[in-house]
Amino acid sequence: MMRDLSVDIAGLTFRNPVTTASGTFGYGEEFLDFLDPGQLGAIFVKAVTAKNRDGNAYPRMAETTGGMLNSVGLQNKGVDHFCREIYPKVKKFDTYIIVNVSGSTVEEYVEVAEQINELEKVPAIELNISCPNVKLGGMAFGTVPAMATEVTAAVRKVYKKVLMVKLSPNVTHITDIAKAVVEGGADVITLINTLLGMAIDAERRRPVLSTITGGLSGPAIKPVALRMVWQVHKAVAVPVIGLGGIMNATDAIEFILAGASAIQVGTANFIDPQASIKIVEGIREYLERHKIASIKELVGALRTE
Amino acid sequence: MMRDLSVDIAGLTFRNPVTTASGTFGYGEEFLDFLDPGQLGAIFVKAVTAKNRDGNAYPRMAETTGGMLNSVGLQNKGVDHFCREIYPKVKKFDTYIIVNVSGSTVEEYVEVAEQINELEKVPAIELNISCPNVKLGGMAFGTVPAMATEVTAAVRKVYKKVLMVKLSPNVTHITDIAKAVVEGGADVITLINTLLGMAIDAERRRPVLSTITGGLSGPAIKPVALRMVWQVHKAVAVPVIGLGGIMNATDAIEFILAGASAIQVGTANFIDPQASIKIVEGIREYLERHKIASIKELVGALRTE
Amino acid sequence: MVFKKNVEDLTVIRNLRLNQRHFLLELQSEQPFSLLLPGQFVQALVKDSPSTFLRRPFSIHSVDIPNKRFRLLIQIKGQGTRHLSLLKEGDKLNLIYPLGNSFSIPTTKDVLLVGGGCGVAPLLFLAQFLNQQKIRPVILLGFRSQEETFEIEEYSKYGTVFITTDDGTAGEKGLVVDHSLLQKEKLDFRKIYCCGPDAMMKSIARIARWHKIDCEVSLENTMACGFGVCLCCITPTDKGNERVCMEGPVFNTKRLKW
Amino acid sequence: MVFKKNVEDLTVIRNLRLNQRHFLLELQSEQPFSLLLPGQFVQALVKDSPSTFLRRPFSIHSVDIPNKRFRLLIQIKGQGTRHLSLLKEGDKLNLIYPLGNSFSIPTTKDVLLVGGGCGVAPLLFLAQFLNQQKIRPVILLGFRSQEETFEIEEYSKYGTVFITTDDGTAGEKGLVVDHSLLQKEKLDFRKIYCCGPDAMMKSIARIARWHKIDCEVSLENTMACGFGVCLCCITPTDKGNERVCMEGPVFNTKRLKW
Ligand SMILES: Cc1cc2nc3c(=O)[nH]c(=O)nc-3n(C[C@H](O)[C@H](O)[C@H](O)COP(=O)(O)OP(=O)(O)OC[C@H]3O[C@@H](n4cnc5c(N)ncnc54)[C@H](O)[C@@H]3O)c2cc1C
Ligand SMILES: Cc1cc2nc3c(=O)[nH]c(=O)nc-3n(C[C@H](O)[C@H](O)[C@H](O)COP(=O)(O)OP(=O)(O)OC[C@H]3O[C@@H](n4cnc5c(N)ncnc54)[C@H](O)[C@@H]3O)c2cc1C
Ligand SMILES: Cc1cc2nc3c(=O)[nH]c(=O)nc-3n(C[C@H](O)[C@H](O)[C@H](O)COP(=O)(O)O)c2cc1C
Ligand SMILES: Cc1cc2nc3c(=O)[nH]c(=O)nc-3n(C[C@H](O)[C@H](O)[C@H](O)COP(=O)(O)O)c2cc1C
Ligand code: FES
Ligand code: FES
Repeated sequence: MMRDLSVDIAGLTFRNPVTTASGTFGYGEEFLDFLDPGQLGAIFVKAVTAKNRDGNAYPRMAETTGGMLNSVGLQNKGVDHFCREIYPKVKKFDTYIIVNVSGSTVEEYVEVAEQINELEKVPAIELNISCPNVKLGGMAFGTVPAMATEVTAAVRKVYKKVLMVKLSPNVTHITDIAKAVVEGGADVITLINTLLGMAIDAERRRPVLSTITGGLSGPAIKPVALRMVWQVHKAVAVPVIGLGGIMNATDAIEFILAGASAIQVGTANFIDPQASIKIVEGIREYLERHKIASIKELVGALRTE
Repeated sequence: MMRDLSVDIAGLTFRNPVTTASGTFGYGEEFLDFLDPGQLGAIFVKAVTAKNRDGNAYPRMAETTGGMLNSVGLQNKGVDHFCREIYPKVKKFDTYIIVNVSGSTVEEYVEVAEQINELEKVPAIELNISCPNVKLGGMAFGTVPAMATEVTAAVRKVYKKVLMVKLSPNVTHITDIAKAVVEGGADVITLINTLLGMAIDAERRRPVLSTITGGLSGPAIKPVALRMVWQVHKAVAVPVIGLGGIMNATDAIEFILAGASAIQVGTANFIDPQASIKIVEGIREYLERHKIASIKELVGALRTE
Repeated sequence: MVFKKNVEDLTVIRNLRLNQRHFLLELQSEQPFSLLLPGQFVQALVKDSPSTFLRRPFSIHSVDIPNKRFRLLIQIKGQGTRHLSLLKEGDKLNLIYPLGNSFSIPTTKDVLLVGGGCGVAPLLFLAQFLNQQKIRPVILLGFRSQEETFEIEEYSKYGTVFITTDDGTAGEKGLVVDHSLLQKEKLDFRKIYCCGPDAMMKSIARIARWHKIDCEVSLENTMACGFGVCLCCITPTDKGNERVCMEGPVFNTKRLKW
Repeated sequence: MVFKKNVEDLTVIRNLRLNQRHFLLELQSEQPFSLLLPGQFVQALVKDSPSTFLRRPFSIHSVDIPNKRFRLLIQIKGQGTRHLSLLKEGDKLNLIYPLGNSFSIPTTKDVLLVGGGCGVAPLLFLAQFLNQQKIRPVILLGFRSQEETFEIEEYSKYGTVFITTDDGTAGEKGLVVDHSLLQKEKLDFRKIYCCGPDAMMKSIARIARWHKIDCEVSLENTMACGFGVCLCCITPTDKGNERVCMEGPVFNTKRLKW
């Protein structure tokens, strides 16, 4: 029997629920030696901001138990460069290209979203609201519900296609933020971004990262991510895309059971650049073994009675 | 040269900065085959509540990458039982016995603190404010600054010795909560308690824990814990006791550099019941190797210039 | 009973593969054992297995006190046991032991031991121990198939062995609870000791209750510490939630909420 | 340059311990190599090491193209390299390779190679490669002590070797930058290739600049991916922050902000 792996995400039909997380898949090109993007449900490309950003100073990475910290800091060449240089290449991939949009002010998010809106082959953007708000002194948009609503609504006005908003897990009540972005007009919620962490080199008595703190990713954070996907899935009506430490098909199934309509593979790409396509295969085997016709049956199907 | 490992915690002199985390060391007795409590700076015993609590249903544990989830749920026989049955045994240990005090209402915290205040050999309590407030529908005391201040102040009124407050990491701004408990009269801040997480058994399509979500501990959470200790140490003037994933002396030194005046060994006790005393030894070696006379010199001594 | 728990690096002196899923580890201690009792278990540290964070509990399968040796019988379930199956002669295995209570000494000679799956593990030690008390138990063991049976001769040294297999390739076909031994109107036993999957132990407990036979079971449970401090391994009993690793793993079924 | 990156399980055909801290891994591939160039590196997956989450980068030390083999020269630093040092003949090692750019082909025959510590690793492959271009370089290698020197004869096949040791037990005493070869008023080299600790490479770069000699260095860096997607491994250059794993690891020192 054929197993149906396709999922519907706010009107887009992904051929399977497996996508790749922003910042861990470059612009896709770097993976062409390893896989065919056409085998993935979608790819989420690296954050794009209004202007060129150099990112943070080196060192930007620290390994931790079951994970890593990064402080890349949105290094990218800006939205013009993306549209001119990157888009012509990535638009050829036989999968959805979704652009992760970042900024430091509402205006910047809007500016980038407006330009990406013009790109025919980009059916959706993912607003990354974990970035610091420079105007408000570094507070992140993703941690205050009213601000989350505001930035989402502002982008919603100019962006005509599918609007995804990616949440930060560094909050007391993730469901409040989720409801706030839905109120602002989000079609889809992605979670989680990285947990704020820190690493210290005891011998040198220094922080490992140039920025002292950074974002924690990898299997270490999976339990937190699963919990938030579960909470948000129950709290809002829009589809959820889940991620955080997914390394294999079993992890992916767990997120889907918790309520994710699709998943993203992040840090796992570094350890096995073919992780994402192996996960597609593993999900197919799971459906086979459990005699489930469609992956859609599993979304949020956790048995808690 | 003799290395001085002693630290001052709000007037108490711990013989070394290594203590054991509540809920991971029983009442100390279970460890007598493995170590001499007199070699530790202090021991923090399992949470005590006003009345007997059965805790949550089985299963209460799930292993995760570099950590574990638990949903023990404050199982204990209540404060009367503690004073009558446990205290006479633990008071003989040649170290500080610090009681972790939990509750569901302000009144319960106060009631337990009052009774523990009478125990001569207990020089301090650690208020565990990560518990749900039953009156306010399950919201935790540790997530709302005003509530954190309220419960701390109420206990402060009746508790005459050293008052430590243990913070939950599941908040947007840990420094706000830290300042709130200092305002309420905390002498010392302990952090972090467990991160809220979840585990799913993909084959059975069920949550692993009877309570669906539980508390994540172990090295997986160390980066988050270090970050919070660093933030809180900079934000408040009271001493900080740091914990979260400490497995060895290097981890302990990292917490001390980040600003912890003492540390607690938690989940590591399960994997190596002698972890705490090995950490004491390892800290001594570190001081030796780096020719540092006193561990006090290292508290918050992270070089960030 | 007072005995001291040790944390010790034992030396693997044999790793014998019994079949695809089971292996025997024979371990050498440096120091004489404090009292070891049947039903007690060890907590084994699995090194170099990234997905195995906590220790893994295994019953003591049989002992050789004079030579300071004991054996574990292990079924490969996941990463932890798979890693242990790769241990070689001379390797070290760090254990915390002995842990838990033990099977009680019976006041009768009419004793039945029932085991299924890796639940047979503690029964060999128990049978050895009963022999020392001049008791020769009847031993009923359940396996998947002829292929998966093991150590039948070993058990036969200490009692009369009956077996069942799921597929009937050895002994009676079916589950242990269906064995003809247990189908009689009146059973000849005054005490049953049982270890195996939960469902099996519950069935045996029901049969025992029906026949008014005293019954002890050794419970499995997910454990974080194994020595009583984490309170993760509880089971509801007539005294509330008790710790399987301390008040158990052996419980009289009268005391369980089954 | 176009080549395809592979993810492949290679077979360890030799693990030779050179001294306390260094070992050589000889690896067999199943498939013919796409182009391999000196300066390129691999990302090795360290299995069964709980504290090693990410892959570990190592330079290609020498190649045997016809036999589909190459070697890594590894210094034991932490858990990851310690685990790799335990690999045995027949074991598999999963690599992503080849990664990074390469040393450029020199336009002169007056070439100096300078290496220190495990920074000597890529220089053997480079020397082999230069020989194919009919260039016999001068090779200056720095070690801690006589005891820690290795493969001198190997390097000598491809060039004239000079060494320094920290303690003077072999070659000249001191650091490579202090070697008499580099103290002359006018140096005989038109191109220097250098690999080693940052401080050493910076000193060599300074000397090269002073003498107006073209100089290329192979940078070390903490890497998460190794193939250009994480942006963790950047170094500031005249073109902004560039990726050491893609635009590097080899950079002409003119381009670095040193
Ligand atoms: C007191 C006690 C004594 C035991 N004695 C033995 C023995 O003598 N021989 C033997 O082979 N096994 C014994 N076990 C079971 C053994 O501990 C588990 O099979 C083992 O921990 C599995 O580890 P793993 O890493 O291979 O599997 P994991 O990867 O941890 O798990 C694989 C599968 O087994 C399940 N599982 C894991 N641990 C347990 C557990 N403790 N109870 C029930 N299910 C579990 C998991 O849910 C999962 O589905 C005993 C358990 C206890 C509590
Ligand atoms: C392009 C490239 C090529 C390399 N080629 C070789 C080679 O041919 N042979 C060789 O022995 N080594 C080489 N290295 C260095 C090697 O990758 C590290 O020594 C190794 O990753 C250490 O792993 P570990 O788990 O043993 O140590 P860890 O436990 O990770 O670290 C031990 C110590 O080494 C430091 N360290 C770890 N990784 C690096 C790094 N990438 N750069 C600088 N310091 C680090 C840590 O800060 C720590 O102090 C190369 C590195 C790069 C980036
Ligand atoms: C090196 C690195 C760079 C990242 N860059 C971005 C980014 O540009 N935009 C974004 O929304 N998330 C970014 N993330 C976060 C990931 O997309 C993802 O949310 C996070 O890593 C958790 O998933 P994982 O554990 O599967 O990696 C980055 C993560 C890493 C490790
Ligand atoms: C099984 C278990 C039980 C716990 N019980 C308590 C408790 O009763 N009171 C409390 O304040 N913290 C309790 N904790 C939290 C620990 O004290 C500690 O804050 C947390 O585990 C993080 O530290 P670790 O990673 O070193 O374990 C418990 C943790 C575990 C794993
Ligand atoms: S396993 Fe910790 S109390 Fe039993
Ligand atoms: S290591 Fe990831 S970009 Fe270089």
